[in-house]
Amino acid sequence: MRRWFDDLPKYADDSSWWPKGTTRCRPEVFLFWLGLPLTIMAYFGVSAFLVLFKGLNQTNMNDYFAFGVWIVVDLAVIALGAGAFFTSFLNYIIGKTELKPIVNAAVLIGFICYTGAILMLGIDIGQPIRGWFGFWHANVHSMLTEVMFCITTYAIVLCIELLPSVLDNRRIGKVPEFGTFSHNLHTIMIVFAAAGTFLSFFHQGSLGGMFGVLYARPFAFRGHLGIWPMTFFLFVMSAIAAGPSFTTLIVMITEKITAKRLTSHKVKMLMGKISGWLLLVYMVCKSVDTLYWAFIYLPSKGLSVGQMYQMPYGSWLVWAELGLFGWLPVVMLLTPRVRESYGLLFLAMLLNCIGVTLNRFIFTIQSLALPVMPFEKFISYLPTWQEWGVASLVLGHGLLIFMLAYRYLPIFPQEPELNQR
Amino acid sequence: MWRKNQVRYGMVIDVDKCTGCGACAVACMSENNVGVLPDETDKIRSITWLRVYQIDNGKPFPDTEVAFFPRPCMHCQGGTSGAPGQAFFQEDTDPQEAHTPCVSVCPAIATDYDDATGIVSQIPTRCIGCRYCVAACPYHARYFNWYDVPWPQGTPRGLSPFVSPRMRGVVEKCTFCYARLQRAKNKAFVGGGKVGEMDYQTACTEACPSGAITFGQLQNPAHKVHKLIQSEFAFRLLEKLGTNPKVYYMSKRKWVRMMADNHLSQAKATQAAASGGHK
Amino acid sequence: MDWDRRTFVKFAVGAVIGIHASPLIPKFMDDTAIWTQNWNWVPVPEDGAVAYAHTVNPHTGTGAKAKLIDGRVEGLRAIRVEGNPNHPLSQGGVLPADASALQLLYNSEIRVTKPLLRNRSTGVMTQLSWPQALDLVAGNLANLAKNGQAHMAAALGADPSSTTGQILMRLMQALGSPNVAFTPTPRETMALAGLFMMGQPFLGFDLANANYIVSFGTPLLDGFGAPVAVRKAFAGWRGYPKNQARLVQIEPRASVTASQADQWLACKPGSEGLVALAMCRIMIDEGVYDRAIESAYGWNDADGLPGFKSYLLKNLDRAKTASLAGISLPKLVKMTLAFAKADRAVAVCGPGNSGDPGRLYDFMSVLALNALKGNLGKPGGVVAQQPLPLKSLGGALPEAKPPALAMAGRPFGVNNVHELAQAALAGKPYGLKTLILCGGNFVFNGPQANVMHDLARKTPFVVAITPYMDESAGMADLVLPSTHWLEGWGDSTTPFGSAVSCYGLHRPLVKSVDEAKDGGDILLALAQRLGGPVAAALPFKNLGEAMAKRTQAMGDFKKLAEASYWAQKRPAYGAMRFNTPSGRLELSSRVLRNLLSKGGRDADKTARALGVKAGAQTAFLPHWEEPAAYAEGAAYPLVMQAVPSLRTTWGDEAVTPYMVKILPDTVLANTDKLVVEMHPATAQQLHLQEGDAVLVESSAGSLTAKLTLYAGAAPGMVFVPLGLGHKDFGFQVAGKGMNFNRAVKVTSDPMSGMPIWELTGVSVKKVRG
Amino acid sequence: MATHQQGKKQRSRADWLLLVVGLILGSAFGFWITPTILYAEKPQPLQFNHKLHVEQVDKGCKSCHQFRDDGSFSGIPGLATCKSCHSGDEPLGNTPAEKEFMKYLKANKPIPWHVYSRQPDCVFFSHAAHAENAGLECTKCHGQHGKTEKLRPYEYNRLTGYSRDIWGRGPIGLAGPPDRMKMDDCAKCHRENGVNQACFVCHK
Repeated sequence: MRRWFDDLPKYADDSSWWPKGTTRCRPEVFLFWLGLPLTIMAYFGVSAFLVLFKGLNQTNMNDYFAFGVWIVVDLAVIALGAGAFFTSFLNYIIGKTELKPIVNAAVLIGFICYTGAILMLGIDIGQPIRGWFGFWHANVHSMLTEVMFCITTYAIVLCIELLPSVLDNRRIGKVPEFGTFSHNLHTIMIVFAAAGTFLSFFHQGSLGGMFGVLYARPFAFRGHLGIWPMTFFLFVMSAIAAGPSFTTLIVMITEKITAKRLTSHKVKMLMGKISGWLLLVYMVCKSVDTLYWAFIYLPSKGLSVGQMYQMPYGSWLVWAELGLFGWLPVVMLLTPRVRESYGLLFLAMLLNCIGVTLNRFIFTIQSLALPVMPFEKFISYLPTWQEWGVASLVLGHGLLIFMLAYRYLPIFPQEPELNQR
Repeated sequence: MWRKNQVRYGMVIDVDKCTGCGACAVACMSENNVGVLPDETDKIRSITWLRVYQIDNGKPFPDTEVAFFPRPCMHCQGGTSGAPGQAFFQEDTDPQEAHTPCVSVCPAIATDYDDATGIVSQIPTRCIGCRYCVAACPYHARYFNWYDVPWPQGTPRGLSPFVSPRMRGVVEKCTFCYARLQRAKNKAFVGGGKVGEMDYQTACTEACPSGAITFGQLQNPAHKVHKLIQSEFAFRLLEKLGTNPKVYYMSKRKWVRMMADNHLSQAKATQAAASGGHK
Repeated sequence: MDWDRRTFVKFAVGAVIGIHASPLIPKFMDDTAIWTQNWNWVPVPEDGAVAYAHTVNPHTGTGAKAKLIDGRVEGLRAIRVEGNPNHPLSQGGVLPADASALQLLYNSEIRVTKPLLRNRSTGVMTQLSWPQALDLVAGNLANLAKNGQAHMAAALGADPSSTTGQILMRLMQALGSPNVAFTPTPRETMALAGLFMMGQPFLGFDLANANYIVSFGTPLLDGFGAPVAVRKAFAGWRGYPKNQARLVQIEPRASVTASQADQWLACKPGSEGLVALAMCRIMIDEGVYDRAIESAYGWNDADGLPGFKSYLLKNLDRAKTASLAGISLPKLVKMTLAFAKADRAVAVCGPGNSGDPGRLYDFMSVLALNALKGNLGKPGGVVAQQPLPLKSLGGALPEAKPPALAMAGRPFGVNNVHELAQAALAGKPYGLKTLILCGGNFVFNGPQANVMHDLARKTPFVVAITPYMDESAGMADLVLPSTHWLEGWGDSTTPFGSAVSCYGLHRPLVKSVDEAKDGGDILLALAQRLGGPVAAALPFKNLGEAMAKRTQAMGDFKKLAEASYWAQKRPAYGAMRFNTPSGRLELSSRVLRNLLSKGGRDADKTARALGVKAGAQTAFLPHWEEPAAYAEGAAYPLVMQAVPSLRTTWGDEAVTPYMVKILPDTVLANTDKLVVEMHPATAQQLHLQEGDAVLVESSAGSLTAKLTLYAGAAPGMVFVPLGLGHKDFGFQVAGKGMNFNRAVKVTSDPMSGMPIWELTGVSVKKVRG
Repeated sequence: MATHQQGKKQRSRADWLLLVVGLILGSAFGFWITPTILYAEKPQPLQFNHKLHVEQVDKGCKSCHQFRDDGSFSGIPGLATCKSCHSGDEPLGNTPAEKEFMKYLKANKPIPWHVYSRQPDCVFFSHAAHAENAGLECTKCHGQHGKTEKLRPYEYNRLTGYSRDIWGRGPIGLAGPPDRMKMDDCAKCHRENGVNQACFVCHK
């Protein structure tokens, strides 16, 4: 006689949803691994509830550290997510079709980063329910306004850019309306790529601008080009330099975990090369900017570089940011032999990504840590577990979305031919 | 510095007269319904619109000496004076562009610069609590409500109806006791006449037992502050940053003056010392 | 048509579009936002008609102006305490304590609202009706009187010169108990010094008109007499480009006064009086003194006793004295000459930094210095106040028979609450059965709080008359709710050191909380219940009536109450009248000598009995007695002194939440830790570092605190903030820091017998925590 | 596959109607929630005839809604003002409302009126500036309130506690004063008349 659970495998069998010509792990294995992101999300859930219900006193932020780990993570993921707009920019607008195999992944990662960032920003403000005032009563002079508008609109663009991949799912694609719809989307994707490029350029910049305009914070302030401080351009450059690296990094990690080849090494090398050149340009500008700031601007305010770097935020940060995580990856990424080696390429890209993250950390935390008033004391800051919980959102929902997408959506067009035995 | 026929309220604080008793700070809090948390020793979360900083000359015994810096909101004007990136900063003749560090960054116009008074406002009910203004202010004059204020039973009876108590999650700061100007104006409307120098004085100015604080219109020759800011002993905090504050300080003590601006006002300090400052 | 999935999809899509076509979404967004702007747990103060009323804060002597709001629904309430510009002393200025008074008035978590009876064993409080409560106290007292034990009832009050204080005194005296004591103040020390040398009990310093001020260790700018008045004078001394007057501060620590002074002469702790004498010597040597003094009694040797001049010349070597006081002689000489040259110079003595009433001989030395300067009765000098025109509340009452606990064998009665407590605790000559605490919160304010605590614990029946559930109320068997000064009647008299006499008065401005009554009314009601001589001694319906009688000479009482003060128009300039036996200034006090040798006693013995080491030869002269703290021995190598601050306390009132809020972390560190100061070198010798948790221990008590190193602190000393460490007063004040008064050791001042605690010998050890 | 084919075959235009139906129901739902569910009603503690009173007094609205010497506005008068006419123990008229009122008067208990035009606490509205300085008519913002013979029930927003008169009675709240009194309306008038629009002019 049949027992009730004999049919379960049949129901659980989702192979008909897998991308064409690919194989995926068994459902129960997949479900097991889903536990990881879900646990993280639960941790986030608890933290977020506490913060929203009891208020920001659940964090270790204070009137001196107005911003904390959340803003650092926001800035970092948005910078790393820049791979999305820049790759699609190269792919659709410049017509570098060699990037086609990785553009979907780039968009997906971008989508993850931005949605995560927006969610966190919503929790970061003291009156989330009034958050929309920022749009309704917008102050055109504020860099933050620019950021809010661009990030939200770009997130929408990303959804649209992601839609084709969703519709191309084997089952969904069967619905004729959807099929035609996704085809049309593909044809007009260039428009969204353009829109995305435009928006991203501005909010990546505005994020830098946010700090560059703080003329009462000598550590962060930078001279202006037109209405934009130098940091505006530096942030754009560092973002597009790190974005592609991050995308490729994620792809490589996925390859290691799934034990499959998802994109050809050629594509990765190309991404690395692009990163490398962009990073070079950025590092040149950044170095010049730093020198000008240290030896011309600061003295004019009666300050010295020494005062700007106090423990625990000592001068080692400069060497780390500009040296180890700055010029070193430039050299590595621009050396063909490094790019050819899977491992070294991975390392170089990792350094690159750490570099940009470190840069965002320094601009957020250290700008605030330094007392400006002559008789103020220097204080440091450590996040609470609630803050880490909220910050871990990006990781949690990132993993979740990426796992589902990888399992069901044709993110990697090259996968079938690269993996047929 | 300050345009004629343009009202610019400002303050002069005589550091040599200040005895650090804190009457100004307390009067300010009772005027503006500031709350008290269970732990107020957590200074980086303690809301004191007018904070009295204590500084000392760092000399060994028996030459040690302390002085006090009462620090309200500076109601910065921004503008060109000494500000970096000239291109970006407009003349203070255009109110919209008066580049107050905090006002220019607020995404929701919860704080604005009133060209009719030169006062920087803060509207808690508009504030979304992003704290960007807190980050922008070099004087730490802006305070975020990290907690709901736990008013002890009965104490709300002692609150003033002229300043609205704040809720958790918003930023607040010194407003030069704006509610007093509102009431002074009302009186003028009904009783006729104008708002004179003495009709609008801040709570701290009134309270100070040694008369160290003077308040009035900086550009109005009839007002005391106008004369005081001409003195070679007058100076401002972090003048070099170009925030162009409306709160001035006075002291005959060179080390105090130098302390105020990262030791930049050397020239000014020595000059003043030459003309008979004490010590 | 058939109904399948897609039909419903269409329906759903339609519905969604439909909802968005309605105002639901935007309206909901707007309303939720508005909800956050009007959270019902954020108070909304009621608007109404604004009115102002003048009053005087009896604790600070500040002339205040209460800002009242008359709400249509909530009725009349006070929303602010501001300064009264007409008040002659405070001229519109206020102190933190004044500006934050409402926090004590309206905090129902700390106010006593009904008479409460406490069960000692369980600590449970039960409410009583007023008649019950009063009967309880009256019964207890009547019972004592019946058994001839009236003297075993003692009463401690805040201010003897207030009408309430007067009522308390008469009540106890009529009852037959000599044991009444009050919070000791420098006014008494000054009265003695003045009487002994000039026959003038009410002396003041004309600070406002002085242009050279030498302050002998008195916290002029941290709390002195009426602090606001001193600040007004100080403001006058300052100016640009040059100061109008020169202020010289002589004390061991770089205090606020020392820092704001034009010159700070750091001296050894307790040597201020010695410095005054050294200045006298220098003035004599240099011949820069007012020759008029040569006609004073005791300038030259008289009646076989050394005169002041010869005493100085013989016993006070300039160099030795200077080094003894730890001041460089040249600096001292330079300053003294400037002082002598200045046309309106004055030397100021007063309360110590620890809030003690000061040392008699130091006061006398400073007065002598002023006399040498020749500024007596001159503008900017030492002036005699016109005595307040206050009537007494009734005829003299018979002296209580048994010797008072406090004044065993004293030739002149002084008010020594500490001696009273210790005698009672020792049961010598007798113990107490009943203790009435009428304001003053002695269990916290001490002096030497732990002794007061023990007294309250050991005494069988303790009654506390107080507006707040304070430390004293916490020890009492019966707590009687009295009014806050904004709620009820009361008065205060001339603050210490004021050049003009000034009477302050406060009246009910807002409805008093629940059943609270004026302290005076409670005592009067008690008197009525006791009946007999007691009732006869206090024939008043209420405090207001008593005050009206007392102030008859000040004109219409209603007008007086509205004006809230009476003040002497201008300082009494002109040659000072000396009501001494010799009719002259007495540098060697005959008043004192007569008192000591009263009834054929050996003056010399008496003097020694009173703790005067110098002996009769000099006991009548201004001279210097070594502070007791020096003799504490090796066990207590350091000297502890308090740091007074208007942010922590002034008067006997508790620190308020706002005052706690503005304390810098050099006074109260995170979290709620008391911070004590020490010189870096001293700390090094003791192997202590910044931030260490330390135990400050004296032979009388101890406290724990966080250590901070301050270059401005005299080596060999430890400085402790005054007025913190309340056990009660609500979550905003309770448990903040520790009580200085729990570590001090109170001693009796040589000769005067006043309790003094300016300096205490202590040891400082590092502890965990 | 099969089902799909069928669906294709016999799919009629008819079920597009469902979309329309849904649309109508949806919006109906929305318009029902706001305002019906969102607002609640409270009766005033007792009735008051403005018309009648205005006829009795000579200075119009200002007879009872006065300015104080310090320029502040008394708003709703307290019992003291009422007493200036209702001095005796006997009612002046014979309306039930007045009998009710006499109770308050005898007990000297303030009447807990609900204020239709009460602005939130963060608003500083200066009657002096508008009525005295700018010389606006009371009706500009309060409409014909002074001519009413009875007090309509006080409607308030369940969520915000606001009087409905602030958001306006129109479902979408797009009307201007006196129907609506939101900040936009204040701002509009200030803009049109070139009055300072800085936040602190009207906020506290």
